[in-house]
Amino acid sequence: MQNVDVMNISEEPKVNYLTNGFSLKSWLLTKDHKRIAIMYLITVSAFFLIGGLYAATIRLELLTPQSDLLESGQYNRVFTQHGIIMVFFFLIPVIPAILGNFFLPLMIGAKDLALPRINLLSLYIYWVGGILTLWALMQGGVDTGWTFYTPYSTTFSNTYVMAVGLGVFINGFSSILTGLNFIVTVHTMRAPGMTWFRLPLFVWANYATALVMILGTPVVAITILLLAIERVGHVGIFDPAIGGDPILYQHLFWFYSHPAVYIMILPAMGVISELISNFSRKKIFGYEFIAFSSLAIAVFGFLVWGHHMFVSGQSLYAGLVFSFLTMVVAVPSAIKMFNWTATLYKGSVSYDAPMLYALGFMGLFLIGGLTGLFLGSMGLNVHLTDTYFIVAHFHYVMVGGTVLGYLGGIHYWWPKMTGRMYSEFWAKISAMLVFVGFNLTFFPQFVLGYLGMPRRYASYAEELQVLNIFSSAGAAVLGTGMFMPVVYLILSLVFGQKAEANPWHLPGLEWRTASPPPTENFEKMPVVTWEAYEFGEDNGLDHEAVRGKELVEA
Amino acid sequence: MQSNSWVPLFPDQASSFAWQIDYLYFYLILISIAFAIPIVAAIFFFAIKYREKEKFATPEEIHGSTTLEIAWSIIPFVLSMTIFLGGAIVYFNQYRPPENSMEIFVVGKQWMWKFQHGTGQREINELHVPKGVNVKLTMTTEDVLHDVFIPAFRTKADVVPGRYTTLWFNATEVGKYHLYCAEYCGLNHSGMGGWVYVMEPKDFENWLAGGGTGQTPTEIGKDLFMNKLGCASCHAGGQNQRGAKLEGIFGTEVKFVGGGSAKVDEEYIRNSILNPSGQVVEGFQPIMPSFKGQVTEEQLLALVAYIKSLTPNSAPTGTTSTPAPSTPSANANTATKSAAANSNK
Amino acid sequence: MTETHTDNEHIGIPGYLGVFGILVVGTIVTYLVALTDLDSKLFPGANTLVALAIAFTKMTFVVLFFMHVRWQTRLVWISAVAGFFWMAIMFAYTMQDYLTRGTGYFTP
Amino acid sequence: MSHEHDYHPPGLQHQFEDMGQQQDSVTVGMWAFLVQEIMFFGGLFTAYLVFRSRYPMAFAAGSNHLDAFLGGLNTLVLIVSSLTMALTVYYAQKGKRNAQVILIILTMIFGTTFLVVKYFEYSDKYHHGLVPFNGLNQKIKKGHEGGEAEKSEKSQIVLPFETKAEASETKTEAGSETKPAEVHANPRGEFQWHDENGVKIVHEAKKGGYLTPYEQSGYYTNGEYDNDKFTQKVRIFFYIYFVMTGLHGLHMVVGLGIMTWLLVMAWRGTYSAEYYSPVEISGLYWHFVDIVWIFLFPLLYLLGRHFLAGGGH
Ligand code: HEA
Ligand code: HEA
Ligand code: HEC
Ligand code: CUA
Ligand SMILES: [Cu+2]
Repeated sequence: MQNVDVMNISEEPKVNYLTNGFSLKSWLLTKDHKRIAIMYLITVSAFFLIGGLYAATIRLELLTPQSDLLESGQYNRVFTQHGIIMVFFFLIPVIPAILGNFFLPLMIGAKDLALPRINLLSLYIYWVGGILTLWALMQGGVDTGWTFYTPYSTTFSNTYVMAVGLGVFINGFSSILTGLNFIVTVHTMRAPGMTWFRLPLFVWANYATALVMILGTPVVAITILLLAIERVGHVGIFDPAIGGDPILYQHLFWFYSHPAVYIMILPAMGVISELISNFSRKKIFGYEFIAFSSLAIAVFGFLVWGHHMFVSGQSLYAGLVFSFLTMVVAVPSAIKMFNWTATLYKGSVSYDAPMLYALGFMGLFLIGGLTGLFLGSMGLNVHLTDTYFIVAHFHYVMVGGTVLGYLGGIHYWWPKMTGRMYSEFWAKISAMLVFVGFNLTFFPQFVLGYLGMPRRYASYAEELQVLNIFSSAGAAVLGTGMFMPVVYLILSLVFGQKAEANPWHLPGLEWRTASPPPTENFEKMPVVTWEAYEFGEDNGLDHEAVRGKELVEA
Repeated sequence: MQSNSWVPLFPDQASSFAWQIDYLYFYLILISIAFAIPIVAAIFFFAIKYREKEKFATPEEIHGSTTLEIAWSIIPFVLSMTIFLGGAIVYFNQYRPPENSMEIFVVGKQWMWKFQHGTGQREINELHVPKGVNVKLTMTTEDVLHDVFIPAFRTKADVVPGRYTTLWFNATEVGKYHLYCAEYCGLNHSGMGGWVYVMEPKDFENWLAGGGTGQTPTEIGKDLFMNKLGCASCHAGGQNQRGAKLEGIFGTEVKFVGGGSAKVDEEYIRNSILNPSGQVVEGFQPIMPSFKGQVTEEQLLALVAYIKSLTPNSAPTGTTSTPAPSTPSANANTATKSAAANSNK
Repeated sequence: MTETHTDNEHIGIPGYLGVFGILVVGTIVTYLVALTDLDSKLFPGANTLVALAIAFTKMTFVVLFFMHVRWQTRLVWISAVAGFFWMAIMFAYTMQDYLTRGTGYFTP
Repeated sequence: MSHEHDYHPPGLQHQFEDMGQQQDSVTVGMWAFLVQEIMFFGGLFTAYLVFRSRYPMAFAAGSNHLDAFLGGLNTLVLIVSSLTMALTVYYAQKGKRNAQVILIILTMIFGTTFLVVKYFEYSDKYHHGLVPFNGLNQKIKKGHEGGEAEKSEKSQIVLPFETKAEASETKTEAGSETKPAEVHANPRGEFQWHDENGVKIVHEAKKGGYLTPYEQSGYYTNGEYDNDKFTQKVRIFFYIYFVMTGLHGLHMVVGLGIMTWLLVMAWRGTYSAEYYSPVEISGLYWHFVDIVWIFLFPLLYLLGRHFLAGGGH
């Protein structure tokens, strides 16, 4: 159906959320979820670049088997800080706090998140935690690994464990508050007619994520608190020399940190559901199954943490239970994969950059997830744990999965967020580079892992050098690919073409307001009469109603 | 043996159960391919066949299919159960050290591995083992977590301060293999490792003879038991025996005053020496003094070895060249008694 | 959801006082029961069990009446239960390790 | 916006359509927050569970050193404050300003009482060297007046309320065993543990066959109760005690802050039958903190009390 012309908003609203006040104060004290999202975008990206620099350092060091670029002490800090920054300050907030914050209210037709002040608070908490951590890193950093295993972290490490721990602790509350806000918003702020089963899947995914955030994050907060007190007071609850138990720490840590990997992947899965459906211009296959599989992942994700502890001295019986449940939790992910694939069937698939990222996600997450099964299988885990196989597994799911999902999402929504189109050409190049570079970096690591190269090694056996060189070379390509968006997206703000309200011609509510949206999102309270991803006439897509103004009054 | 003239793509296979792990690995690769190829193929096929032919077209709607959903939930589930079962079986085989294994004691410390053979040979960061013999490592650490990892044997286990963990293997190929510490332990984690040398049993014997300076642990233990620590004053046997009879005790089940029982394993003997009154054996008074602080870790291991070597009816003599006591050895990890359960609150 | 606060009365002052009474009695009973040795009279752990049972009862009253959950939407009910459910998960799955671990410890 | 010029109820925030939606949002938000709190304390309870199930006797001994009377008193104090809080909400719904103000003040008074009692408990632990962190106990040099101070403090210990009779027995017993010279020097403020009841409890338990061999190995050396080992375990108890009650106390302080704010708002007569959700959700928080204490009390203060009461084996 041709509806190009009618879908343009003829005159732009005079004030959008970006032009509504220019003073520093109007940003720092804003309650507008969109401005908060933009501030998150800037900070989280900065953290990503820092984490990426650490990654580059790791790969440089690993070019040679000896620890020549860095001493092992420095190397230990580098990978620890890489892990901590990437996980706590980049990957966990990235999609919920940027894309979720910006689009969740838009997608459900709300004026804002339910608790805007709490939203701002969560940003500030994130900043405080981040600054504290950065400060600690400048003072000398930490070398415990991002997992802070005891008793090394409590008794033996003489680095800034306390400060970084505190940073992570504080940052945890930012994540909790974001989750809390999402839950409330989804429950109470849906526009008339926006029933649960009309919610876009991105909203479902964020909702499931929010559940995990609320139920899991407090546990890591208390764990880190215990660790800190233990470090100062040396009471011994994690120290076997005086009656404690280091494994208890691991239980508490992974109780959060396994669900946390679903905090990282679920929102990306939400983005992918959006992209796949919208860029094949077809209703998603098995909507309910995707929605419920998100919830299933959120719930079952809490029952498998022991799979990180198969060789740690956990009991055999516990190992069996955790291994079994690990297999169970893989099934909902499988359901999603199949449904996405089926959505392409008989669609009208376009190859815009966001879709390229989405397709890349499917391939890479597939590999990452399947190798997760290798690790969940106890017999294999014994050989593979703490080797580069693990490193490869989690980069496949975290970078190949979440980061690609995020990149897809940010391209997809960029016109809406900024009112500008990015350069499609460069975006495609970057997507390709990332995909190729990524595989070059991390595929050899599976082989390295099975060969027995332990992780967190500053120096390694000489015969493994060739594969490591491949990996480092790939990292260069990957780094270039990931850095390019930073450049061309920023450039697009100045040189980019002005974006229409609905550049992709999609039915979602967020596309039915101006780009960039006005402060209160919609000029009139929208009323939803169509299912999610319903292309076609029923949803009013090819009528005037596409414009925010024409939305029916509540 | 690995050389650095070529790029290895697959690790050496040098233990009796390595093939199991490798087969499991191949099975998983197979499953992965079986899923990945069709999915990727379908993605490519659909993406190309149904590529956009008209800007912003509205293709026909397809809602979904419950049959399909059920199919693609059940099939992966069933397959994943085979993965689970396979993994569990392989894990079981690795978990329980077979009886009459040759025992080697391992102490990890930042950043080195200390090994002691049954014959008293000590090694640091190098481990010599005979081919074709079941070897059991009884391990602990002096400081933080470490992890013994021998890729060629496909086995690995954390060592935890405050307790013994075990690991076993049966080397099948003569050669020199990597030994790593696989649990992050601080500054020199990547330097904490060395080599495992697998030798023909003959050569191993020679090696032991050549380098074997000191006494065997059993001998050291005997010396301690008889003379240095005076255990014999109570445990010597005969009529004046005030202490429990230790001959042949290893591997049996003992009952305690006030109920409860335990299987006698390394752990138990160790506790009995450090902490005798913790578990008083039925029929005795809690008179045995604690030797906590008087014996070192190594002396303890020697005492344990000695007590293990005592067989019923054999006068406490001691040394045999093969230090493999034929008593069933209980795995310290899996001893059945629950430590924490019943209590009085 | 909006109809939840049409009925402002809830249980009224006598109701609140009644709940209060129950709580006070519960506290005193907990206290007294702790002094009798149920462990040897009934079974080990009985004391703790009773104490916890009373605590649960008290909590239920506070949650239902003081916190008005009795009159709240299903969502609130669910979240009240979910917190405890998840805590139970944490307990159960941690203890399943500890209780099956065996005696592989020594105290140095 | 449609209702810009309409009647705009006080306290309605811009993102909401009406008071109902706002009320629902804050209620759901508060409950989600409470779930978060449950998990926060849940981590501590897990640690508690793990260690208590492994060292029940040390926990009982440590617990016997808490003042169950004060603990019980505090429970009652909190329950009363919960009642006043519930009534505050009740009157807020009725829009009765004076009743609200009085009840909020009462709630605050009881909350403060709780903290004051807690302060006395903590300082008691401080004087007895029972704070598990080195340097945080009273520092006494041998033979100094400090010693005197400690002694006089010691004679003032409020013994557990329930067992006045038996306790005094225990006390004389203990007193006769404690030689006058035994003033414990503690120059570095270390954790101290001199409790004969610990011995008693463990011996009782051992006689009763309650100790698993493993657990005994945690306490015994040489057939004798080993104070060092036992102390380590008791120390873990006190660690958990301090972290749990400390965090609970922190929640009380935050609660008092909220109450102060509520008081100001109520004073200004902000709340009415239409708009009282701040009172309600603050109440939820207050009750939650109360509930945590309802569990902490039996779990921390009442372990193995009957050993003290002489009802043991
Ligand atoms: C985004 C993050 C993320 C995600 C989504 C996952 C997903 C999964 N992970 Fe991963 N994992 C990590 C991040 C993540 N992981 C990290 C960071 C670590 C290391 C931490 C550290 O130690 O530093 C780790 C470590 C880790 C371990 C511990 C290894 C060890 O230390 O010994 C294990 C073990 O079971 C595991 C398993 C799994 C499984 C089974 C999944 C599953 O959810 C995957 C499910 C997906 C699929 C299965 C693919 C799609 C399905 C099909 C195509 C159908 C076919 C399927 C079947 C036949 C079932 N992971
Ligand atoms: C979100 C999570 C995340 C992300 C995105 C990444 C991204 C990358 N990671 Fe990381 N990684 C972890 C999470 C992540 N990692 C974790 C949790 C660990 C475990 C830590 C531990 O063991 O404790 C780990 C560990 C880890 C190791 C193992 C270290 C060891 O065990 O010894 C390696 C080694 O290759 C590695 C490499 C990389 C690479 C090459 C990338 C690349 O994808 C990065 C690509 C991005 C960039 C390169 C940045 C882009 C831009 C620039 C660099 C431009 C520079 C700018 C200027 C010069 C102005 N990572
Ligand atoms: C003063 C006498 C005495 C001395 C000296 C002594 N023991 Fe004992 N030992 C006992 C008694 C009595 C028992 C049984 C009661 C008990 O379990 O505590 C016992 C029990 C044991 C047990 C447990 C046996 C069982 O049946 O469970 C071991 C092992 C042991 N002793 C080893 C040693 C060693 C090794 C030494 C020297 C380092 C030693 N003992 C010195 C008196 C002694
Ligand atoms: Cu030892 Cu790593
Ligand atoms: Cu996991």
